[in-house]
Amino acid sequence: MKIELILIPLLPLAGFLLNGLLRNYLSKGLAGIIGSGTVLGSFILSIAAFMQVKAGNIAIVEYFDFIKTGSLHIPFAFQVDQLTAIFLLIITGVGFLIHLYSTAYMHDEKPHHFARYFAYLNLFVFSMLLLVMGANFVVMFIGWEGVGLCSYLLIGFWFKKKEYTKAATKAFVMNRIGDLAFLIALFMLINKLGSVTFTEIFTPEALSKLSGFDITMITTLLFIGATGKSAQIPLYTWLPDAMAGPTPVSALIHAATMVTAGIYMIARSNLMYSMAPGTLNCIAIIGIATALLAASIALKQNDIKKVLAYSTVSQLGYMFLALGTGAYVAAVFHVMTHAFFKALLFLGSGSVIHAMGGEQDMRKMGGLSKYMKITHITFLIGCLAIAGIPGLSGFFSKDEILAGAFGTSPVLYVLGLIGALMTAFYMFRLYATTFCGSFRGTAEQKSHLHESPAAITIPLIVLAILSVIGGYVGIPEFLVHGAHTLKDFLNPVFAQSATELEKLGHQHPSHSTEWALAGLSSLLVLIVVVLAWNRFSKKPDMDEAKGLGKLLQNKWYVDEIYDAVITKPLNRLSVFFSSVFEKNIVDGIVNGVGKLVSYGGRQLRWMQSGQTGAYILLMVLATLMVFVLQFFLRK
Amino acid sequence: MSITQILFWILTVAVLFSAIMVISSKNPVHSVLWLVAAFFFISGHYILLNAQFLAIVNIIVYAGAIMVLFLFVIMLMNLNKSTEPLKNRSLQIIGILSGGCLLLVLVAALRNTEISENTALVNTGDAGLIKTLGRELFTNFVVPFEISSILFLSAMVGAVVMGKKD
Amino acid sequence: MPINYYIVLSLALFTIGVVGVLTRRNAIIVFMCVELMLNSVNLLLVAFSKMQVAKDALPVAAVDGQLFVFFIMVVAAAEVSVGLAIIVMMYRNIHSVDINFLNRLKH
Amino acid sequence: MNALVLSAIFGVVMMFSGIFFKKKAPVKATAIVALILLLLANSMEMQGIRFFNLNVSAFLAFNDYALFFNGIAIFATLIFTLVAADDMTKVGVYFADYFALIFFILAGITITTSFTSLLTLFLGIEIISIPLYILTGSEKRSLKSNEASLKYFLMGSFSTGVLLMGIALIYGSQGTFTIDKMNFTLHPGSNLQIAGMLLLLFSMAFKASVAPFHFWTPDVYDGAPTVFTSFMATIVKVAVFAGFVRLFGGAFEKLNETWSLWVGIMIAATLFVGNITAVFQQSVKRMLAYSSISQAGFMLFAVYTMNDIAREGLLIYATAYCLATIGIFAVLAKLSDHSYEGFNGLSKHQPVLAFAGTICLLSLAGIPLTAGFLGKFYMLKSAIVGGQNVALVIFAVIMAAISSYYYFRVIQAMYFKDGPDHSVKAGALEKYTLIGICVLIVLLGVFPNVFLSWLYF
Amino acid sequence: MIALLLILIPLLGGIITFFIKPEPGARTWSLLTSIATFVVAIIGFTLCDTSALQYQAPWMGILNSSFSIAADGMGAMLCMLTSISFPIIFVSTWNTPYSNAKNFLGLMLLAQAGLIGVFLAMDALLFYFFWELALIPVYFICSQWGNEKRIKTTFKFFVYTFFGSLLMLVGILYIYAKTGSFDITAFYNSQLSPKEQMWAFWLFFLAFAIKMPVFPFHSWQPDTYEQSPTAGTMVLSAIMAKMGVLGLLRWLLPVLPVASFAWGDTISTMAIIGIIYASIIAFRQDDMKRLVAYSSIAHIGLMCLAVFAENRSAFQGVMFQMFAHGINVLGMWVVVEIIERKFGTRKMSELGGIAKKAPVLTIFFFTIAFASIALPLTNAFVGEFLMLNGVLGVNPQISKYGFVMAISAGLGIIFSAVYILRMGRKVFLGETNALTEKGTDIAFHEKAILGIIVATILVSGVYPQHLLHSFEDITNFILHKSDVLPLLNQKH
Repeated sequence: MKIELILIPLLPLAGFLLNGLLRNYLSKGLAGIIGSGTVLGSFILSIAAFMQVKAGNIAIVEYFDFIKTGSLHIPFAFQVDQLTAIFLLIITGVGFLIHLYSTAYMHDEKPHHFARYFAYLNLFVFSMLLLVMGANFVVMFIGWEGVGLCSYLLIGFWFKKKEYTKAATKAFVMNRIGDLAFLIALFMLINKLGSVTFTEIFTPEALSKLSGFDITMITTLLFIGATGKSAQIPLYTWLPDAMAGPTPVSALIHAATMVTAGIYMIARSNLMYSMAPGTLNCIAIIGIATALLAASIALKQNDIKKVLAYSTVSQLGYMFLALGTGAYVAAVFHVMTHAFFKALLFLGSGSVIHAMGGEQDMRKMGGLSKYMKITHITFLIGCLAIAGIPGLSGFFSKDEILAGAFGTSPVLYVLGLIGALMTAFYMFRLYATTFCGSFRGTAEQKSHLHESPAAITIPLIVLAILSVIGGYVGIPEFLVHGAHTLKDFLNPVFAQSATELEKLGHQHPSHSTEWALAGLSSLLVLIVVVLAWNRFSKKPDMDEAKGLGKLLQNKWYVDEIYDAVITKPLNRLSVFFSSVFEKNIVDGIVNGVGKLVSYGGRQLRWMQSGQTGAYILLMVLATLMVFVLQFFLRK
Repeated sequence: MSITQILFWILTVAVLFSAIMVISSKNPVHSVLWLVAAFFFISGHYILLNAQFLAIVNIIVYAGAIMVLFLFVIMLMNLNKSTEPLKNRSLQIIGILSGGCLLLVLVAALRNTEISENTALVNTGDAGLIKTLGRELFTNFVVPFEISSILFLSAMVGAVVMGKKD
Repeated sequence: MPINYYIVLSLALFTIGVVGVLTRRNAIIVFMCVELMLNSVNLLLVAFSKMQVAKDALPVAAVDGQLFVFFIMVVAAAEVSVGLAIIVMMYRNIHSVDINFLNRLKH
Repeated sequence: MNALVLSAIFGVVMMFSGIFFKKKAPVKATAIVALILLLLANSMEMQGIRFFNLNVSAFLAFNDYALFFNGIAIFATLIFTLVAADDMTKVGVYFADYFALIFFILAGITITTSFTSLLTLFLGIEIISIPLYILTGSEKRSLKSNEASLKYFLMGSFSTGVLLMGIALIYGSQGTFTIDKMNFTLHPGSNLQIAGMLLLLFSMAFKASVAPFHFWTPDVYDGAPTVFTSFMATIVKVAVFAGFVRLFGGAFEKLNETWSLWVGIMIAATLFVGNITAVFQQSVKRMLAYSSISQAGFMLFAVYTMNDIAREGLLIYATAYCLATIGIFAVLAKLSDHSYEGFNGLSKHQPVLAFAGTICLLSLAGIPLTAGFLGKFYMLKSAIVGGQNVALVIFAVIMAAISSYYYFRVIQAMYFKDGPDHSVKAGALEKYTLIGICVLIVLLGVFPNVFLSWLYF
Repeated sequence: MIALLLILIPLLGGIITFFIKPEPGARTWSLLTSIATFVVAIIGFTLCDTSALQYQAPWMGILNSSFSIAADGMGAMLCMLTSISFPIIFVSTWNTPYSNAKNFLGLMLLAQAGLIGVFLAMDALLFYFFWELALIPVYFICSQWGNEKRIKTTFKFFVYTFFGSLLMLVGILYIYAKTGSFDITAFYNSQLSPKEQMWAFWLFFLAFAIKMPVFPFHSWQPDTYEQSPTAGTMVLSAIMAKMGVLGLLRWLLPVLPVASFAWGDTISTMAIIGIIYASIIAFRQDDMKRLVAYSSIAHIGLMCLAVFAENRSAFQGVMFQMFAHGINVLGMWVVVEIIERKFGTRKMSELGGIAKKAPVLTIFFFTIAFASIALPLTNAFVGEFLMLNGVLGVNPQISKYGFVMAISAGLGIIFSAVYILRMGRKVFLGETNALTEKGTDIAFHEKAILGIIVATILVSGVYPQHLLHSFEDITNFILHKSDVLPLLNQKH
């Protein structure tokens, strides 16, 4: 067991080292094989591990002492339970597909860049695996920062383009902000509980040691960390820019896996959150707000990847909504389904972009359905899934989230529903403008429009299938009794927090209401889908947006605001410090002392006038003074 | 008021007057002469204190030798006319003032000291007689006496080094 | 005679010498004023020595004082010889004995 | 006693050597031999071998401390002769006479360090001063030299007057000139002795160039021929301090609380004036004059804190200071241009001189593992252990930090800047002596025991 | 005996170097000497027992001082750092031309001797001696082989630090006056009254603060780093800065615990201001050396902050970070040195796109860069983790502001990411320009040393436990000595 588990991350690491060190000697094929092969390997191992967990034996293995000073003991240990197992499958499985996809997608790169790409990708898988397998917060944090590093490297993969590297830096720094909060939370845990090991802290006894304030503080800080990683308000702006990276990267990191790290982390510490109702509400509000904001922006984007990026943000918002309403299972569920269909959509868009020769503006596309059948079909499935059409995976997970929201407060439900409708709308706006109508690109582009090679289409197909059937692991209670296998599977992880949530009075809506809600939402979604389809398949909105539209197109000017409020002032401050304060105050005082001394030297010269008479006079005066002081003033 | 007291007062006034004349007279030659006078009066005080030996030495060495030396030099440089332009007034004033203050302070400080009621024995006592001093000088004080020979040697060498044209 | 008279007298002489040093510019005069100071000291010493006699302390004490005066005169003579030599040399070079011209060296 | 008599005799010998030898080399040789003999004689006396068994205890007492100081003075003079004799020839024609005067000064030093009566103190100081007036003015053509000489003479004789007045007042209150016989008692109306003591303090301060009686120092040191400046600044000054300590540690011990305040103020003033003014100087020679003032400030600590550490420390400080200053002045004398620029690029043209100069300057700045550090260390230690106020000590180290500024300017000029070769060729003997000085400085800094163990023979 | 060797080898080797005329010979000799030191250090700290690591000889007995040196956990680590740094420095500057290199190399070795002495000295006076002995050669190196404004700048640095160390001398003497011995144990047992401690503290602290340097005593540092030859800069920042930290840990906290406690918050405030201030300045620096200099100020500030948190985690973190920061900043300088030699400039605005031309260099740089911004699995992470943890967990009796301090110090972590990545972006990424067009990748020996550095970074980052464990004893000792809580509790 010990060996298999360590192998799961080690294989990608080995892939990273091989590809990284030998990048100048490997052929593309070999690099691709190493890259995907290692991930495939760990996928198989993950299945094995999953089976083990399913059989009910949860593995906690300790490898070596990472840090051990005094009472503080942080081992380098793995913990594989149900939650981890799920994520393992998602990461390695989807990861493998995307590796496979990349072999074709990145084929135009130079060999050593090709190898470098796979090295990064493998490193990412490695860190992501550390993140989910870590048995304590520190190991998790190692992965947490590791994935941040990899996203930095991959966003800036084409490092010759300045703006790409800028985007990469932005992503890293924004993550850093979250990471600091994460760290602080860790320190609080260490200093209050003396441990960061999950099994030691996530027990009612241990947590009861924390005061209400502490627990709220810790959970909030952790959540801030999550907002950084999972692109929530206020730290979401890096994710759309992250689309600078290669499309498969967007699919893997910025849709399927890394961005869900926040959800994983909160789900992992569900008990603690269940004890902090304040934080839960805050999470719910942030989540729904992000969902709506991102969705609204997505409505007016024309870059195909941007749309998907904002949709990702909003979907993540849904997941946080779920967490906030205590529906952890729903959140994990949605992570899974979302991984399927969002990866599918990204890869599909990648295939499109591939065909269009790098063109990403969908206004220049259109009518592609004729040219690329498989891509078209799979993409459509993806859209239907994300829109939440009944029967596809998206429906189940989203419906569960909405139900949970309703259970907390109807307002959340309504807002969530609006978000869902917007999702449906922009997705089909995207679909229609891309695939329907007539081709609007240049003739030269038109000339080599073609269906992508198998290495691209196969993953699409697989993912399409998954996004269709993926939902059936979690058929809601009110449809079929006891068919929510996922819930049952995850039960051990969330059992304790369930009892905590009872205290908070999270009640689950009755089946009848759920019927109603599900019916209502499905109906509205269908209407919206049809609307959007008709609206955009004829003529896409080519005209320049104005008013609210313009506001949306410019993403509510959030980037500009951040720039004006944070970046610019800091830079100005920096200039001020280095050119004014440092020179004139800090260093100025030091030099001032020096100047003073030499000035004093210059001033003392008058005594040394060269006049004998003056010298003697001064001596006499000194004598006089001493005598006066000695005899008349000194007692 | 005994004769010695009268003599004392006369001598004192004379000394002070000639001393002041030394520093105030424009013509260097005059100040030399006034200084000689001052030395004579001081010798008078010595005699009053019954220190004949010192009185004689003072007249011979100081008034005789040294002052004549001064006179020679001044003549040699024919500074006999008052060549000295006035030092600027302010410095002079300051000099005089500070000197006065010094005097004031010292006198005020030393007016009533542990010895203030003591007296100096006048016109008696054999301490100052050549006999006594001579014996002392060549018995107990022979060491400093010899040492002063080194002083003279060096002064001599110095005078040669300085004075000789090369 | 009360010793204070002598103290005051010689202090007065001393101060006159100091004032002379301070106010005159002619090197020779300045030097003469120094001599005046020395003489005031001599006078004081002699007076003190006689005071010792009056206190009929050990008689050698009185002799000490007067011999000291003798040595002062010795030294004074030596100093004069050297000093005048220096002044003459100075005069040879700048044809002046005005100490205000001694200001090449300053600051 | 040995040293005193011999040095007087050798003085006479040197006088005549000028007549016998027309060449300079034999004169120099004679001087060196004489100095070595002198050193031997002195160390013999340290071992208790006295050539002359006279009872001079009324005026002179050659105790170990005094003898040790004589030893230092003579040794320093020997070194001085080795490095600077050739430069003396440049000063004037009376080569032999200069040596004669130097020997007379040595005699004066032996007196000043071992006086027991104010009379001998007075004579000693005069025997030191009068030849110095002459040496200062020995460069007869140079107006600067004349001026310096005359200034020195006028002010010196003035301070002699002050000294004598002080002695007179002391005599008035004590009825004796012998230090052992004096017993001071502080009671109201004891102003006579205090006034005398203060006047003595001032005149000693003058001789030791302690502020505010230091004014003659820069001008005189600057005007005098460089060789003699180095002699004045080192050996003479050290001897004066020996007398200073002897006087105030011995006779005026009882008046301690009266004068310690004034001495403390004087230390502060001296350090301040010396360092601050030195910073501004453009001529290295003049800078060294001011630096010697500031060094005097440090040596004055020995007077301020009259404890054994201080006495011991003064010996070390004196040795270190003499060695370093003689060394740097020897380097300076080799240069035609005495400004900082004169030193530019010396390390290229004259590596030995540059290196020696650097070591000396480091020692003067009090960098550890040089003798200079040890000296400063002892002075500060004595002040702190003696429980005197730490503020003064802190002030002193701040000033020491400032002093590093002007010392290192010279090092910078020598090593980090380029310039034409101003220097004249230095003889082999001089170079070796300079190296020897450096070795001594470092040895003294690294293994002080070797040196200090002599103290407790 | 080993301890003595560690000082003697570079000392004698350095002195010999002055007399080796041919340049290659001098270079080889100095390299061999430093390697020999390194080997001895390795042997000493792995094989030998503690008795071999200490040496005592009568020296200056007359001053009640003795030549006593010993290597505790902290000293050993710093000696390792020093002895590994110098070979790296020599190799990395192998092709850098120096006018009469023998003096340069000799001075470097002397500096090494001094530094090791400082780390090992167990006698206050000896400590002071080595403190200066380390300073002087570096001063000469910097102001003889530096850039055009070197003389003025390094001179300021010298006077500044000299001033500090003289104050320290006064402090040492003051305590000596109480104890009558310079031995460190005597110092530890010197029971100064709180009142005395309050001001004696500053005599020591100023010396250390100037050396480290801590805001606002840092103004000499960027200029000096900029003007010095890179070899000098390496010594200054990689090793010399640690002298100050070591001073705090070994000579200040245990000796003056009460004052250290009382002034704790003041110092912490200064440190935090320093961290943020330096980081913000680093944002807009164009000269790589200046940027690294300011980043170094920020890092040191964090160490200083942690020292005054006075708990185990913080101490362990500080000691670990001393090593980590030494290695990382050394790597940074090596890269800067290579770039400057290749392209003749350190201005980021003039560089760019080096990644295309020198991928290997780029990889090394980014590894080091991420290490210096404390990415997990690099050495700095462990250090900063422990330090910040300690700061946040500071005993409320020692300081009430642990939480605030941790957060504001943590900003440094974010900022460091900003400016270090900015540097990486401007220098290595982007399109090549006319200047960098003709760039080539690094030579083998450069690969080798950078490889060593990176290896050290990763190994100590993945498995820090070994190093941390070696600090246990000294940490406990310092904790025990600097513990003032009993005093406080009995007072209330």
